[in-house]
Amino acid sequence: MTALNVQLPGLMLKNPVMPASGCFGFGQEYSQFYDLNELGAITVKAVTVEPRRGNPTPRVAETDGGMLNAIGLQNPGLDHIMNHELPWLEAYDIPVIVNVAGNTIEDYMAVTKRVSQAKNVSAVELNISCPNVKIGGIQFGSDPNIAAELTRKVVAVSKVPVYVKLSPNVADIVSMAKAVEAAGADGLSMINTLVGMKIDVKTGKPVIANKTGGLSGPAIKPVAIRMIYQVSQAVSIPIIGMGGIQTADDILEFLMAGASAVAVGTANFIDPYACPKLIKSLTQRMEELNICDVTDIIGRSWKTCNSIPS
Amino acid sequence: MTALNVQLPGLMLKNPVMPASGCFGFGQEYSQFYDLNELGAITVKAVTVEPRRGNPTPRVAETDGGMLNAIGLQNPGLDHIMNHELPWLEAYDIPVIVNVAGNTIEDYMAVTKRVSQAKNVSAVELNISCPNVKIGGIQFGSDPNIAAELTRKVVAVSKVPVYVKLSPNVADIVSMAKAVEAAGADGLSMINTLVGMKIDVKTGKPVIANKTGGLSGPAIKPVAIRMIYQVSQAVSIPIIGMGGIQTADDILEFLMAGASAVAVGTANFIDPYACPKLIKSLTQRMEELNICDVTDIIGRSWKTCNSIPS
Amino acid sequence: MIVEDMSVIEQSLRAPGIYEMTLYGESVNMMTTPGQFLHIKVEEGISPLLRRPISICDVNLEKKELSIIYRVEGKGTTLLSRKKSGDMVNVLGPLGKGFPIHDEDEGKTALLIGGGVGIPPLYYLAKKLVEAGINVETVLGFRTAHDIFLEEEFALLGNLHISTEDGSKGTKGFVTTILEQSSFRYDTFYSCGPLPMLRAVEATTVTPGYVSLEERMGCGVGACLACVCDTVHAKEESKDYRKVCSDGPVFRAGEVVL
Amino acid sequence: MIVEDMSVIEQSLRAPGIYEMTLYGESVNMMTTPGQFLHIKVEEGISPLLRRPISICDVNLEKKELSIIYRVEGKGTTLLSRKKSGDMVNVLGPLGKGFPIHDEDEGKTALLIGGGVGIPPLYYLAKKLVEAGINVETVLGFRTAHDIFLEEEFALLGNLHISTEDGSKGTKGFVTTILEQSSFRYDTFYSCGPLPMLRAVEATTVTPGYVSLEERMGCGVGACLACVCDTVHAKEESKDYRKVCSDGPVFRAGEVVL
Ligand SMILES: Cc1cc2nc3c(=O)[nH]c(=O)nc-3n(C[C@H](O)[C@H](O)[C@H](O)COP(=O)(O)OP(=O)(O)OC[C@H]3O[C@@H](n4cnc5c(N)ncnc54)[C@H](O)[C@@H]3O)c2cc1C
Ligand SMILES: Cc1cc2nc3c(=O)[nH]c(=O)nc-3n(C[C@H](O)[C@H](O)[C@H](O)COP(=O)(O)OP(=O)(O)OC[C@H]3O[C@@H](n4cnc5c(N)ncnc54)[C@H](O)[C@@H]3O)c2cc1C
Ligand SMILES: Cc1cc2nc3c(=O)[nH]c(=O)nc-3n(C[C@H](O)[C@H](O)[C@H](O)COP(=O)(O)O)c2cc1C
Ligand SMILES: Cc1cc2nc3c(=O)[nH]c(=O)nc-3n(C[C@H](O)[C@H](O)[C@H](O)COP(=O)(O)O)c2cc1C
Ligand code: FES
Ligand code: FES
Repeated sequence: MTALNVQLPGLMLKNPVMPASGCFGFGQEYSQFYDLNELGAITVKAVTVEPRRGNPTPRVAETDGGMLNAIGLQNPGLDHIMNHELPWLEAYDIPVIVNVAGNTIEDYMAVTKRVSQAKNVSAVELNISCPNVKIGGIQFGSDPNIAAELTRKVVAVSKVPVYVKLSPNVADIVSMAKAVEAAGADGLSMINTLVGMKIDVKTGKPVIANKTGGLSGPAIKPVAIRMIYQVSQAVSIPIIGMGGIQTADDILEFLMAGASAVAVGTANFIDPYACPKLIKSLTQRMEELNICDVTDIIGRSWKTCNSIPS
Repeated sequence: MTALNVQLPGLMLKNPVMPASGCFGFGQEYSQFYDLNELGAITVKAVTVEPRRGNPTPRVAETDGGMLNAIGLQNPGLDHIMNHELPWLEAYDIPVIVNVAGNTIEDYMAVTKRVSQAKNVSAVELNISCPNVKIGGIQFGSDPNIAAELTRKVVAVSKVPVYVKLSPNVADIVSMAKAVEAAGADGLSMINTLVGMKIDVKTGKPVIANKTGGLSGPAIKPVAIRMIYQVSQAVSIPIIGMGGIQTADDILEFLMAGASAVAVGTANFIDPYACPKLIKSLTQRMEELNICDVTDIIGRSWKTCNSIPS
Repeated sequence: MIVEDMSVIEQSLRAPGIYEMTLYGESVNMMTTPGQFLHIKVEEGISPLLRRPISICDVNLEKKELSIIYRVEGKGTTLLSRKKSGDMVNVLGPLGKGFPIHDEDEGKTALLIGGGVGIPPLYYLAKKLVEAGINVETVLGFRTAHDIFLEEEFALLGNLHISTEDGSKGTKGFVTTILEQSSFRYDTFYSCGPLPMLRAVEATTVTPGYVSLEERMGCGVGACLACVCDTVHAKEESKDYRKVCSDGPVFRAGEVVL
Repeated sequence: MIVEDMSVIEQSLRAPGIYEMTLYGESVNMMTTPGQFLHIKVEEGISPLLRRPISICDVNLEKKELSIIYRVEGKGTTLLSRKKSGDMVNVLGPLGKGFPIHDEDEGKTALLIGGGVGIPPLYYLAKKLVEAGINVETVLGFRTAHDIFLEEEFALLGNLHISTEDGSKGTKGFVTTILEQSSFRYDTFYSCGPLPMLRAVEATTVTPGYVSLEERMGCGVGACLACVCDTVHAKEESKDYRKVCSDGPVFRAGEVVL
């Protein structure tokens, strides 16, 4: 028997695979394709206090091995999400992680305070790394002191464990991670998108209306793996890993790098069945590689004692 | 007539295409395929004072849309390069840019002082961004003050213009660029590789012996374009752009982002004729798009006045 | 909507750069509403990474075949155009809300206005309208006479008016030139084409109608919010938007900002 | 060495997971030295991005054909194995320095020692040695009897000894088991196979010989320094290294650190 279950703060995951924030809406769309109960958990789109219109279109562009997006945290706002999206998810028996965003620390606190009281929210994920909004987001994600302050204040008002989602657009990801760990974060999510741009050579202008966008997809996987490898050795809180996951081998790579669970973003767009297919092929691949339990391989790339489980 | 020539400090380029440092040795290998005089310039492999053995193998790994390398600045050392590699290049009538690396500021100064006196060296490029060596390299590339100090001291001893090669592994590329500009840099090269990692799921270990490596190739192009777009608006020194160039359209994208010339790295490995082919197809593509002069489109993506040349 | 590997039955060039491809598969059963689209993964693997949205042009439910007509634009459509009979393409579909056909309109007249690669979805619509006993009057715009496709097919279904920008066939000008010159009688209009055309059509028409939009897409199913457009009532910081992929691509004229 | 789109003449399965492919092209003219390799771009575009090094197994100069034998390992070789007659693959080659054949050795004996997919380059070598009037004694190692390929071909050129790890054919064990058991008389040895095998071979053999190495490659032409190995005399901070792609893949036994 292959054991896929992983236990993280606030999250009893029957398997380590969940959709990544912003790539799965609030679940409704993909529930047309399969039973969301198959998922390890669900991370919903970023929630802000007020409704957000997001950025003008075009909001996405394709690049080699990746895509840029600048959605701009469009969401119907805290009230609507409390009254409609979260209750809709109550029909499912999976942990819900709410991705929280804002312009100020108070915004993050306000959203966290309320969503963490919703009966089916198991954890919040602080999006301190959105590259696509002018205020908030990225600043919180590149200064360890500000990130720590934000974390501390949010943790104080949260009823559920707090995961902090780190930005890869920094020189020193380890100090960011340590800062938020010291400030009380229960876990980390990494990585968010790399800031990128694409120019249309016919017009000479950026393809995305917001000009820059966040790069996701297979192209960024090596950066994600490297950062998780570094951070997992430096902190003792668990990491939800993401960035370019397309195959079961990718998941194993994230776990071996040091992640305790993974999130799947862009791959959902390519195949709406991406998550359940990955869960299935993960079991199969683990059997092939003689891995009995996902928890056996977390951090295997750097752990000195790597007895192959039998 | 399509004008491809570009004039940069120390560099009279008959076309804006040159091989990137480390991807073209010192020219000998590719001279078996074509006449190096076709190139706009040549950037040679990093030179250090002493010979360097570099890192253990495996030194390269493939990723989706990119590759990782951790060569580790292997090179035969300053003396050998002064006595053999540079004289060999005298047979060619193209500007030579020497990529300079070291562990200390003094190392950079020593190499620059000597190579800048070689009669065929037109410029030096300070590699303050090599992710694959333990000392030097990356630290110089992530602290604006140290980078500025290094630049200032090297400029003082250099007989030729000094280009500083920036690392993309920073939160704020613009302040790095401004710092080295203020310190006297004549130009910038960007970007070097992103730090990445790949794990072999069969062994659970990093594929590259050095564990982490530098990510190059098409995967990183959106990051390069974004950084050049940002930096070119903030500085007034020219930029040699690089990162994932594979096609003439890619070159146009770099120029429109704000680069004044481009360097081609990984693409040489895929096709040894990459540079001459790119130069040829650049002319063709410019004709199709009614661009008469490469200098007309530098920074077109952000320049407000973009009269299409006719 | 499902995901299916559909097999290419045939592919042919309809006009310079314009291809028609016939696909076979079980999901055709679900394709009864005109104006819906497919989200096509042109190649396995990462290049290109994303799916490409292409409208359904015609459906043969009995043969489980559908056809699409598309213009070669970039990487995805170039690779698509190289597919040969027997090859497979991975299709997610049918997606979106198509053109509504009102059965009570029997005997009335619909005006179809299409431009360029906005024309294909109007063909299945025209067939469905005729089936429902609705008269079809069609106005199609092309760049030149060379670019014309689906002419005979539309002509069989009702009056057909063609404009070309250079006047090499039909009326010289745009579809709106025809709309302005002629005084069509119609009860509903249906339009698909480039945005400037749709804007001009909304400005020229008076009766109720429907427009079909294009927008860059990620997921194609309403989850990523890449493809939104504002409703005409949207205010700053409001949530009053529509997703082209799942609320559209067809909207009531006047519902969304063009 | 040149870059050429070579056409696939045929492809066949030689053993489970082991394919033989015959390619046609002008560059075959240059392939007169055994032990050189090709650097193959399996697909256009970015996936996979890099070329794959594969040894030349046999050459027919008259027909301008060469053959390679390779094992399906990952993405590149999987895609290669799907090529059909008439398809093109882009080849950079011939690369590297091959096995030297000493004309003065006429009448002497060469011992060829190969393991797994290290065997293919030895076949063209064997043919060339026989042409030069040198006797060939061959020792080949496989995992099991199922994995054996090129057996008949080698048998035609001289004495052939086979080892399998499970003993399902020939000697049970490794090539070195055969080397230890038998007392071959030979003047030069040539070896290609996995590193542990080459190490064992170097330890077992006494006469001068040549070994062919594998290393991860970037450029394949000596420019990127991905594929270096140390010479046995290399000291810390020294520049005494060899590039497998351009100085090798064949080295004198004892020249480089295995
Ligand atoms: C609902 C819908 C229906 C469509 N129906 C048709 C049709 O029937 N026939 C037809 O020829 N074209 C149609 N299009 C346009 C078609 O999707 C694009 O031409 C195609 O995606 C271009 O892909 P490419 O790889 O060739 O071009 P590239 O420029 O290489 O594509 C790069 C990226 O931009 C996107 N993109 C480029 N142009 C468009 C566009 N006009 N709309 C949306 N995304 C775009 C691509 O999907 C891809 O993600 C439709 C678009 C939409 C949204
Ligand atoms: C000089 C030389 C000659 C070779 N000749 C043969 C031959 O005749 N027959 C044969 O079956 N194999 C041969 N190999 C090994 C062959 O190159 C690899 O099996 C192949 O590159 C694997 O590619 P992949 O995409 O299938 O595997 P992947 O694991 O997906 O490849 C990923 C990357 O690792 C590299 N890589 C993986 N394994 C090796 C390896 N063993 N050596 C070098 N690079 C590797 C690939 O080139 C690629 O860049 C040779 C290698 C070298 C260096
Ligand atoms: C369209 C899109 C929207 C996203 N929205 C959010 C978001 O609202 N909050 C967030 O924390 N991350 C967001 N992300 C980032 C993803 O959650 C994920 O970190 C990133 O895409 C890397 O994973 P991937 O390569 O699997 O897509 C978004 C990504 C995409 C592509
Ligand atoms: C194998 C390899 C070796 C490199 N060595 C150097 C080097 O010595 N000095 C340097 O400044 N950059 C070095 N680089 C970085 C390239 O010059 C270039 O900045 C980077 O690869 C991005 O361009 P590309 O995507 O076109 O390869 C190296 C890159 C590769 C792939
Ligand atoms: S394409 Fe994702 S919401 Fe429409
Ligand atoms: S592969 Fe580049 S030097 Fe050998």
